[in-house]
Amino acid sequence: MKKTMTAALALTIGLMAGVAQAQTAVKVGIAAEAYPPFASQDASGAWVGWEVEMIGAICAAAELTCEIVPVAWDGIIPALTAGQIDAIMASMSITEERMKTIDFSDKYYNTPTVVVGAKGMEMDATPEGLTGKIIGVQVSTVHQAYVEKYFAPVAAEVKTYQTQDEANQDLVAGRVDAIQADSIALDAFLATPEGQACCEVKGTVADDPAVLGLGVGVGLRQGEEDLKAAFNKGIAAVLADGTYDKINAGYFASSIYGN
Amino acid sequence: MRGAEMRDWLQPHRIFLGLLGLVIVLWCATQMRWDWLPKYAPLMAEGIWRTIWLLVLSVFFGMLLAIPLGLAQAAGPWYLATPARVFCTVIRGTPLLLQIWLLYYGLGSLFPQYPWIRESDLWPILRQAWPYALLALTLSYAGYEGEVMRGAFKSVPRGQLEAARAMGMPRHKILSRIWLPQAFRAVLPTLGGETVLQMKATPLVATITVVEIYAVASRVRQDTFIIYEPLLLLALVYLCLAGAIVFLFRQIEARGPQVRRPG
Amino acid sequence: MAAPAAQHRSDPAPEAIRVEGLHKSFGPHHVLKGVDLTAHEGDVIAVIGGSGSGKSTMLRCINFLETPSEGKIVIAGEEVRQRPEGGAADRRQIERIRRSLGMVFQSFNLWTHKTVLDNLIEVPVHVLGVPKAEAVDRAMALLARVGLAEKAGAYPAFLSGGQQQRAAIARALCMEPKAMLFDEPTSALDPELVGEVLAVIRALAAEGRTMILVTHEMKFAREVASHVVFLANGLVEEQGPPEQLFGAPQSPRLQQFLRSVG
Amino acid sequence: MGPLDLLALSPPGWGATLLAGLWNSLLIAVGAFSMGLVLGGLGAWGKIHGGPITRDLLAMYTTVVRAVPELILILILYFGVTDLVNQILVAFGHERIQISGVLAGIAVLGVVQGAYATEVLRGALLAVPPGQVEAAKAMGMPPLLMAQRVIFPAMLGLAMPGLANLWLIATKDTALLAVVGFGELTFATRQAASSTKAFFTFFLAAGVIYLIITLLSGWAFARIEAWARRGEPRNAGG
Repeated sequence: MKKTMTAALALTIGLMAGVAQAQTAVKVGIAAEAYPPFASQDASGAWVGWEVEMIGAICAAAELTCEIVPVAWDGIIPALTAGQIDAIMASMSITEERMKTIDFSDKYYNTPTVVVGAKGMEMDATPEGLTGKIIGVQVSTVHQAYVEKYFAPVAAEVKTYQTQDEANQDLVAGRVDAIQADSIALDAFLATPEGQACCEVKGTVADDPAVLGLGVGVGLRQGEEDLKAAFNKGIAAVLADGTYDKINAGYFASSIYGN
Repeated sequence: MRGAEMRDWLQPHRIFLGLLGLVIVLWCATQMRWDWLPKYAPLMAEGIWRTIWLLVLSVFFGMLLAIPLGLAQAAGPWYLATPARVFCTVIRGTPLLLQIWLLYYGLGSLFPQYPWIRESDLWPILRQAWPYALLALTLSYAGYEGEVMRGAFKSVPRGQLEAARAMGMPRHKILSRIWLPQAFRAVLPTLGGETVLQMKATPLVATITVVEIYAVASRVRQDTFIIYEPLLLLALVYLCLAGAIVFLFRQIEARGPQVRRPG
Repeated sequence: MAAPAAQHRSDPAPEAIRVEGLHKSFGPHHVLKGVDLTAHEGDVIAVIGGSGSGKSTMLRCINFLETPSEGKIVIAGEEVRQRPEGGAADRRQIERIRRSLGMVFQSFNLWTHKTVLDNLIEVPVHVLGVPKAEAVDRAMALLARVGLAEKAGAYPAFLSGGQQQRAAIARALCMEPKAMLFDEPTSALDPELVGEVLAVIRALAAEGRTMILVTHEMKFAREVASHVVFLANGLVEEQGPPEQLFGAPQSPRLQQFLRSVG
Repeated sequence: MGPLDLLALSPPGWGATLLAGLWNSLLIAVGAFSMGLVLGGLGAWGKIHGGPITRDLLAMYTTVVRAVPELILILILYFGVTDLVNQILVAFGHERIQISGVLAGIAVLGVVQGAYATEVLRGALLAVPPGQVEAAKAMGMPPLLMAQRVIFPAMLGLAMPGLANLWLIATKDTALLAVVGFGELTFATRQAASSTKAFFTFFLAAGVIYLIITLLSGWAFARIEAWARRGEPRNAGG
């Protein structure tokens, strides 16, 4: 069932774009890392996942020809401002801090933030519960900002990772006691054999929109209003015509659009 | 003499280039964003310190390993020479980044599977990143310097060793009194350059969560979205470190017994 | 002080090489202080003098391997044009003139990455445009003449010094030069190898080739030269036919020099 | 899945992805090495024959590039140069251009290689015995022909060990592009390893691939050096 939708969409989008109108292909940057179920590479090297499909659907609805460009997360905003890519669709939360540098479209999903820790270790998702613990978090994410603000003063150490996958890996390896991230991404991790064996959700963190942002949007260069309008139109269209729900159903039990 | 040297160096175009450089520095200082500097200065100092001790320790331990590796290849029996050679070839033939990841993610992810390791006293150390970083850097330095030491041991004239043997010196004495000091003197000029290369390899350990100076600069870049300023400052820091290493090795070289040069 | 630079031969053979008022300084070091020298066609001129007398420098100035500081070089009636600040003004002219002067170096200077035969045909084929087969034929004939036919395919480093110098002479001859310049061709050789090289040069002299020979071999100079020039302190101290110079040296410097080498 | 299944050429094996990464790595290594040779040739020429300003600028280039970690140069050049090119293009009213990862990788590593190649080639150029050049001059060879027929072949043997080293650095430095998310061999390896959690299998496989490249190129360079030094009795065997 996933075949109809994914089917190496990532590759073909790029190819079709080349045929259709090569000059105006919008380069959509995704984080070059495994971030299931949103984006990851399959064994053939093609990018697949919820977000990859959503890029295809939104671009189609916005009548944009898009090409997926993997960029290191670490340098994804510089890559956007330097013009190596034209848009970021890499589960990037809309925050005020980022708004100083780049612009965002409307949100296309929003999920709660959770803390996952080793089984058999006493903790919850509060500063008290994480006192004296080693916490792993992906660098330059809203989660890093949140951890720095609420947990860093009491935690034993905060370790930052270039990719979420590395943080997960170190939780399995016992090098960190807990990680904080997006609930969906961590659910996917907990569904794997390693995740199942080692860890469990310890709780949802108290919301702080100023830090955790207003959901995930398309990151754009400031001042490119036309592109922003096009993406907004595309997002609205996929939500309206049921494409969003169809893609969503391939991955999740309920909609992750949030409220 | 000194005045003449000074004049030789200070040619008109150099003054011009110097002024141009000054203008660029001033432009960078005034036109670029440095407001983040006070906030991150303590972190950066910590990062520089971590870079330095990683470098010093890995060079020290790497050299300790390189001596037997070089000796085994230069004069050892085949059952020592071959593994030493294979080790050097493998280290020199694969990217350090890959070696670091293999140790940290490969080896490191094996340990926690054994509960007795997890419960041992070593675990608090093994769960950290720096031992893997230090190990990878040490092995890398040992691999490259083992090759250099092999050449150095071979470069010591046979006659000198024969003379020592003829005088009835025991083998370990020949090694420690004649062979090793000579080989060391032969590699000293190379060693400075090799250590600069080693310094240039240290930022790779940032990819396994060791927070040295490169990682601090990356953090600044990620927190503030300022791209060039942290990188430029970083380049400057490494330039200074390289200069310090070259200077230090010159001092060491100047201290040892000198080959008398004419004039 | 010097013997009069009298015309040493009365027959009007055309001029091959003329050096006039040649000066050469290396930094503060004034090596040549106004040397005059003329070689007519068929002349074999031996240049002798103590080390540091400037004899090699003089020879190297003739084909502009060294840039004269001052003075005039005329090859076969054609003056080498110079820039006011020194150096050849016309690259093509100096290249053409160099091709007409076969130079043999003290250290042979065979190209180490080419076989003996390739050394010989390199310039004829790649600069002069001689068809390769023709160049090879001529080169093989020359190698046979210097007794190296069987070494044609060898690399220079596998040859003895004497063999290398003979190959270098053959390489210079391959250009069919109008004159030959020998820069101490036997100084780098072991004593037992000197003879074979001198034999080749002697044969060339015998066939009437124009040559200027800078040498330490006084006996040889006396035997083959038609004219001997003694350089001292960057000046021609004395010159004349060999019998005169070696038999009845005039200047005290030459007398002392001959005593010291004799 | 066993290690061999994971490395199979068709999905679910990751072999094809690794090979594609290898292809990118080699492409960049060859490109960067070639660019380094060109820059190094010019740099060596400039350092020996250039005027005082050229020499000082070249000294700055080689000093800075050889003292700053490649990773940082890559980041500066990767972001900075693209940005600069685009700003210039936009300033002159052109469209932004996209610089492909391969091109950027080649440019970045090429600049780094150029600095090292400058020193290697300068050393080789200075080590060419002056007599070899004089003989060519004395026979009236024009400069270009002399460079091509005498100086270059004489340099080749001398420069070979240094160049072989540079080539190995080029192949290994491509791994640094993994940090900016470029899909070369090390990056592909990490993707495969993190997706399958088979860290050992993939890192060892990549290690073996790099090692094979190293050994093969070591052999090839030794052959070239032996050929370049065929005129020297000692090195005829390579």
